[in-house]
Amino acid sequence: MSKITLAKGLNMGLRKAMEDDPKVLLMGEDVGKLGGVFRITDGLQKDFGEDRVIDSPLAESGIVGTAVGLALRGYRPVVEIQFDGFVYPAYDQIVCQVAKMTFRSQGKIKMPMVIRIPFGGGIGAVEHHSESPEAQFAHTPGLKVVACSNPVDGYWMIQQAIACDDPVIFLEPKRQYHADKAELDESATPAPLFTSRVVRGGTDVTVLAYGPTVKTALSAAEAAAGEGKSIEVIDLRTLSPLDMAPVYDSVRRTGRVVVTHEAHVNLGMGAELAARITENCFYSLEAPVLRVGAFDTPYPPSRIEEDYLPDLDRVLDAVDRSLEF
Amino acid sequence: MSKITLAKGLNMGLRKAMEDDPKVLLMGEDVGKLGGVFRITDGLQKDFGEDRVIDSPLAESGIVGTAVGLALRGYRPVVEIQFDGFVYPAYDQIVCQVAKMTFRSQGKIKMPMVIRIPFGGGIGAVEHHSESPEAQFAHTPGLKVVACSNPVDGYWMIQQAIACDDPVIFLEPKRQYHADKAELDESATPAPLFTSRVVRGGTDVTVLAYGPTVKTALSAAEAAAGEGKSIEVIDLRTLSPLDMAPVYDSVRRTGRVVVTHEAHVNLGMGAELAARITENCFYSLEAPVLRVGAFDTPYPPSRIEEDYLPDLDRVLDAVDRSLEF
Amino acid sequence: MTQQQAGETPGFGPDLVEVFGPSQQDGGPELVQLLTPEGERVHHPEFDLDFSEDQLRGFYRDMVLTRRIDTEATALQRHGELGIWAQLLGQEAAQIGAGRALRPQDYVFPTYREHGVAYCRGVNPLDLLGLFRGVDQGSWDPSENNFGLYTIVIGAQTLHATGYAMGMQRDGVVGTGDPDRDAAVIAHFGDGASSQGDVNESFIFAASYNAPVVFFCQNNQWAISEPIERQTRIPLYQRALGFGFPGVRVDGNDVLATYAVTQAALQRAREGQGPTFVEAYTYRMGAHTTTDDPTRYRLSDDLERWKLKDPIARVEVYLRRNGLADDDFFEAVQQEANDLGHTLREGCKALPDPQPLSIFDHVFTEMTEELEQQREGFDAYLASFEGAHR
Amino acid sequence: MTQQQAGETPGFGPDLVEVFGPSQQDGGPELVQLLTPEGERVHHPEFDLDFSEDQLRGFYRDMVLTRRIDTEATALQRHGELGIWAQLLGQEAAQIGAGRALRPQDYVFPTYREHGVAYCRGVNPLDLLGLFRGVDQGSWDPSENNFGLYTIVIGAQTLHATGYAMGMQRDGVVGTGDPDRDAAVIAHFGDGASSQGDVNESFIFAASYNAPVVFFCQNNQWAISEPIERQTRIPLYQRALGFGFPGVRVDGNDVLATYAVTQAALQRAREGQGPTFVEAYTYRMGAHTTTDDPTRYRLSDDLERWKLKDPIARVEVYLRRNGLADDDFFEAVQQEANDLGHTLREGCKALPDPQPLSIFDHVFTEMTEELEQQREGFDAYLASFEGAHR
Ligand SMILES: Cc1ncc(C[n+]2csc(CCOP(=O)(O)OP(=O)(O)O)c2C)c(N)n1
Ligand SMILES: Cc1ncc(C[n+]2csc(CCOP(=O)(O)OP(=O)(O)O)c2C)c(N)n1
Ligand SMILES: [Mg+2]
Ligand SMILES: [Mg+2]
Repeated sequence: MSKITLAKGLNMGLRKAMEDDPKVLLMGEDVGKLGGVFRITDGLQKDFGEDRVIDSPLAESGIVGTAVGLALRGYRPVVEIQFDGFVYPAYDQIVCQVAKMTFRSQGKIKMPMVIRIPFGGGIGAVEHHSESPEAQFAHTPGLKVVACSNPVDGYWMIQQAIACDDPVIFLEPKRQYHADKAELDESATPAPLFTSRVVRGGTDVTVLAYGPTVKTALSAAEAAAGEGKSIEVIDLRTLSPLDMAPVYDSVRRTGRVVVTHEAHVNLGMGAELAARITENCFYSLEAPVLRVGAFDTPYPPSRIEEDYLPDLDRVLDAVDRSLEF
Repeated sequence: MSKITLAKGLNMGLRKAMEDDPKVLLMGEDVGKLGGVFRITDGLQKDFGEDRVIDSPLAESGIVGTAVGLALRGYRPVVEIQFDGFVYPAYDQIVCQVAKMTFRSQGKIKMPMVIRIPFGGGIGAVEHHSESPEAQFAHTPGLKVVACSNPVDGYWMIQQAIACDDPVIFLEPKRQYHADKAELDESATPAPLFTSRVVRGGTDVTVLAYGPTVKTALSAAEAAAGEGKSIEVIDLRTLSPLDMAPVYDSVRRTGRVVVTHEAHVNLGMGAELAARITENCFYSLEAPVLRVGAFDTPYPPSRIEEDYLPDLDRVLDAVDRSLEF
Repeated sequence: MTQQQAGETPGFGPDLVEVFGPSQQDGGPELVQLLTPEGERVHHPEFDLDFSEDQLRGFYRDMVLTRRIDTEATALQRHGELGIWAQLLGQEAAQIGAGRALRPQDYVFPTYREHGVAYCRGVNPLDLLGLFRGVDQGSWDPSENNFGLYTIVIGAQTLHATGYAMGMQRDGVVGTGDPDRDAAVIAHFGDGASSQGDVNESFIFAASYNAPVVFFCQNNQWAISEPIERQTRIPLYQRALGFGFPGVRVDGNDVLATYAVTQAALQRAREGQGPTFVEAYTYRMGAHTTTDDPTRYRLSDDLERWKLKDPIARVEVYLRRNGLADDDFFEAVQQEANDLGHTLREGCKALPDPQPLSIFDHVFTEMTEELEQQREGFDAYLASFEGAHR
Repeated sequence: MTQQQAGETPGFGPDLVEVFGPSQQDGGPELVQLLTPEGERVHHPEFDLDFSEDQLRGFYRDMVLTRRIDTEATALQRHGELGIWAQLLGQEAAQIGAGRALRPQDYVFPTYREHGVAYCRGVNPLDLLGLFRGVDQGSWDPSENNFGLYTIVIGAQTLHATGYAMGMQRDGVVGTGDPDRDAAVIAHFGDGASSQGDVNESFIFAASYNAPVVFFCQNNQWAISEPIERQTRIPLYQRALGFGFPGVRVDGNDVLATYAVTQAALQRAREGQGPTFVEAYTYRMGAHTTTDDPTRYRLSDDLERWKLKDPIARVEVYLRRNGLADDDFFEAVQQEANDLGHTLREGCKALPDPQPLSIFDHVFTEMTEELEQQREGFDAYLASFEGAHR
């Protein structure tokens, strides 16, 4: 067993998927010789060749659109969008083509494509490099949307996403790429892809998180424990479809929920979770579902991004507000 | 006073705005000689010339992107997107440029652009002609999003949107364009643009609607009245920012809310409304906010679109479910 | 004010606008033609071909049947059986010429107007009506005839075509020298579509990877109400020069020339020589769709002029003049067309509406639990009306 | 397998790929040059100009100061004062040549690397650092110097430029014959950007409306790790031919030629003759940004070869050889550069961080009630930590 970063887990997972299935291709800007600006595809072009790890012209719609064609021809393209904020030129192809092909063809066409997006902030970057576009994709029927939060999940989830016959938007918390290491047991059996996971048990308040905020939520739970508050943390992992069973189960026990994500609060995942939880656990709720996310403003200059993004204190503040209801 | 359709109201409103301000320009596909595929710009090129009513090359990103440039030069472009489903090629320009210019420039740049989008279904059209993309825009800070529901609002709201110094996504329920007529009093003083309106008073359940579903909600209220149920209907009119005061006021009286829109339920406006209402009226709610929208599937073939879209019966069903809580 | 000015600018060479305006009535000197509007066989230094009598009669039959599909569907729309129909009237030669140049292993990415190409690929014409009737979104299986689903978002399919062609390269079916193996892709699109970013990006990807794709543009002079001059100020086929691959303008109302040019372009692609742009210079004789009213934006003079270039009439003249077909032949084709019309009419009316619950099918390859629940809820809801008046 | 094959294909003319490969080391025969890398003044039949001594010394000074801004900012990044920096090393001539060709009434749409053009427009170099330090997203007022904000989404600004130029047409400041009135727009972008749909759409709109815009592409041979060959297989300036307006390749390391060509293109635009594409053939001597490591993807040989074409060195040689500047001049410029460096260094460190509550400012022209509430909530939240350890 080895200790790996999220970047390494993804890289190993991609390599494994390419070894297992010759139809798996990687495409994107700088994914080849450079190995991607985050080095997630490091070494793969060298080992699998230019036909399987494809440096593309600088055009996101072109990347996703040609990947659609490759998928129609029987390939399983894994597309890298260099940064979250650059997915939008490909938005039309994603929501009108990738998402709809299977439905349009009444199931005759499969669209096994993975669109990898490094997402979220906290790396001191300039505009467009710190966005959290997940809600827009989760709102789009026909797309599956998942977010990994740790090295081990990175390794397994990317392989599972590639094996999935539906298109998957695969969100990678870029701030975590090289942050923490974890032990990977390559012989383990991973949980199914579209499932959420209780990552810390607790009894007073349920905190829902995914991607970069899982770490924040866990730290918050740790801090709260010191003050005698018991927080249950769920790593959602899948954003569309949502896996609500463990959430409802938790909420029925705690009666209080805080959702935290880096996306804007307005119409973010928290809105949907709040609506579903309230509808399904109406009589269990002691407090309304509270949301902690980015403010409803564009991403600010990076020197104040930590004020903008949800952090441990803001999660704890929401936990306290929830407990006060 | 004359009786006009929504199409006519919009046409008259555009004409008035162009008369009032020579900086107002119209741009889009087929808006000139043809007067738009829905004839909303009928006669305007003839009267205002080709420099002010501009037939564009067939490229939505180009239309919105050049409109940004025109706005930077001091013009007030009003862009027509031919159908909702064709806004996505322009999505990048809208969310990364139009929405962010003012913030990026710390207020030095204004972006007084209106993006008109005929939206919603029910006209028996083929794929991509019946979409409801509002949630994606409302999720984007820096954009304002409004939806008109009737001829009189069409006349006033389009003028107000054009006069607004911020970018406005202006949603027009295409199914209503030529449906009902209403009396227009051009000397009246319209309500401010970013306000919601109670369009029918009631005491038992609040139904929130906008655009095409306002009519549905009113019919539902009428039908429910026959069964002794009193439904209050609010036409939201503005989707971002939301005008929550009349909503909260209503909910505190009724304790029950149903939201209906044609967009997918998952992460639709109903999710945000449910989250806000629950947080702000937690102790007033007798039932969870219920949502009636399109299913979370792509828009189906038009022969079954009426099954797919919310209708009077589904709204009433939700009202009953709400009352049963 | 927004008029372009022609003339020399020092250093930048001649302004090409007036030299090669895009709207010469006859397509200009660069137009490849093998059969004139008058039905006269002419020759071309590069693209000549010998056509067998069978081929020529076949083209005629194909075009007549295609036209019948089109007029029948138009009539069905008028009778309320279709929600809308995208007519191809006038574009039969462009589509049959292109469609017949394909080999089985080639793959087609159509727009929403490629009824003639669909016919050539063996798609059941009845299957084309479902989308326009609103009972499905294209019911044929793309892999059965290597004919993709109709694409409505303008230009999107040109990227799919390029990606598919890249897949062929990876499958080793390009440039092998084996004519039964070597394959290519054809991407159809319109003159209006040439302005979309996606289409231009597809040129870039195809050039960059030298993908075996033929970009087949039917320049029918109009994008709904907008004339070709709004999209380009030089002949459209020259667009390709900016991307480093050849472009050719062919008389799209001449089925022989369209066939010859398309098959040469496809062959070039199959042999591994990369993309080609073919501009089929033609005219949309009808409305954009059955909901359009072209009298609002174009002159009937234009239409009259193009009527003289009818793609079917010229082949008929040629066949008759050269004694390649007799009245029996023409009558037989006519009869076949009538039968086809009848079949379509009856078949269309019999197309069943989809079941409401089918809304939930095929959103994904397997239904998710979420959708299962929505489906169950809707099922129960529908059941609650059973017997009741809804 | 994805290699392009050269040669004749019947009917389609020669395959241009090997004839005009995009990567000739010297830019190929079409390169407009007025000053060789060796500092020799050469002449060009179309684009020659007489430069005054002041102009020549001015170019030198501009380039030296621009380079200093760049090296200083790079150093500031290394010292942790900037989050990132996009270096222009090697592209000084392309930027100064273009920047100096502008008139005050012209308008510039830059990328994120146009520090030299910004300098020419009179933007305070310190203002350029804010974005890279993360304290703002461009703090200059675009309307003050007709210099737009840096645009990071590749190619987006080319459409803004075209729209702005359309606005100039509507304002009647094109083709009036009044040199103080006639105006044009310049849109900067990179070789990589040329593949974006937006850029190609901007060509289409500019051609369609004959808008007064110069598309100024610095082909620095690289888009991060991707060589120009990935984006085009023919010389990039030829892209314009596909859209019906002229394209020129100029030696982007030659400030004289870049100036001459750009000013001719701008003049053409101002006179109402429409768009021009200028490819400034140059080389990114440094990394893509300070976070990039070019040794992973390119050979140092290349770099060495381009060092011999340094844009500043050749002007210095020319000035010295022709006695147009003496040691005093060069020392004075050096001193000025040092002072500028010092000012930048000190100024950068003194740039204040934005206030957290400024997050809510300028989302809209007036703060909405919604944002007002979020702001108040955040204000109260921040206040709750006052005195406390956060
Ligand atoms: C992205 C997009 N924008 C707008 C439309 C609406 N629309 C449908 S067909 C059409 C004109 C297309 O013209 P052209 O490409 O010349 O093809 P033709 O219809 O003439 O065959 C337009 C604007 C669309 N389908 N997709
Ligand atoms: C739409 C978009 N995609 C990706 C990026 C990331 N990115 C930033 S610069 C760059 C390369 C640009 O190359 P080029 O256009 O040649 O300009 P240069 O950096 O060489 O000046 C890329 C891929 C981006 N900024 N925008
Ligand atoms: Mg057309
Ligand atoms: Mg470059």
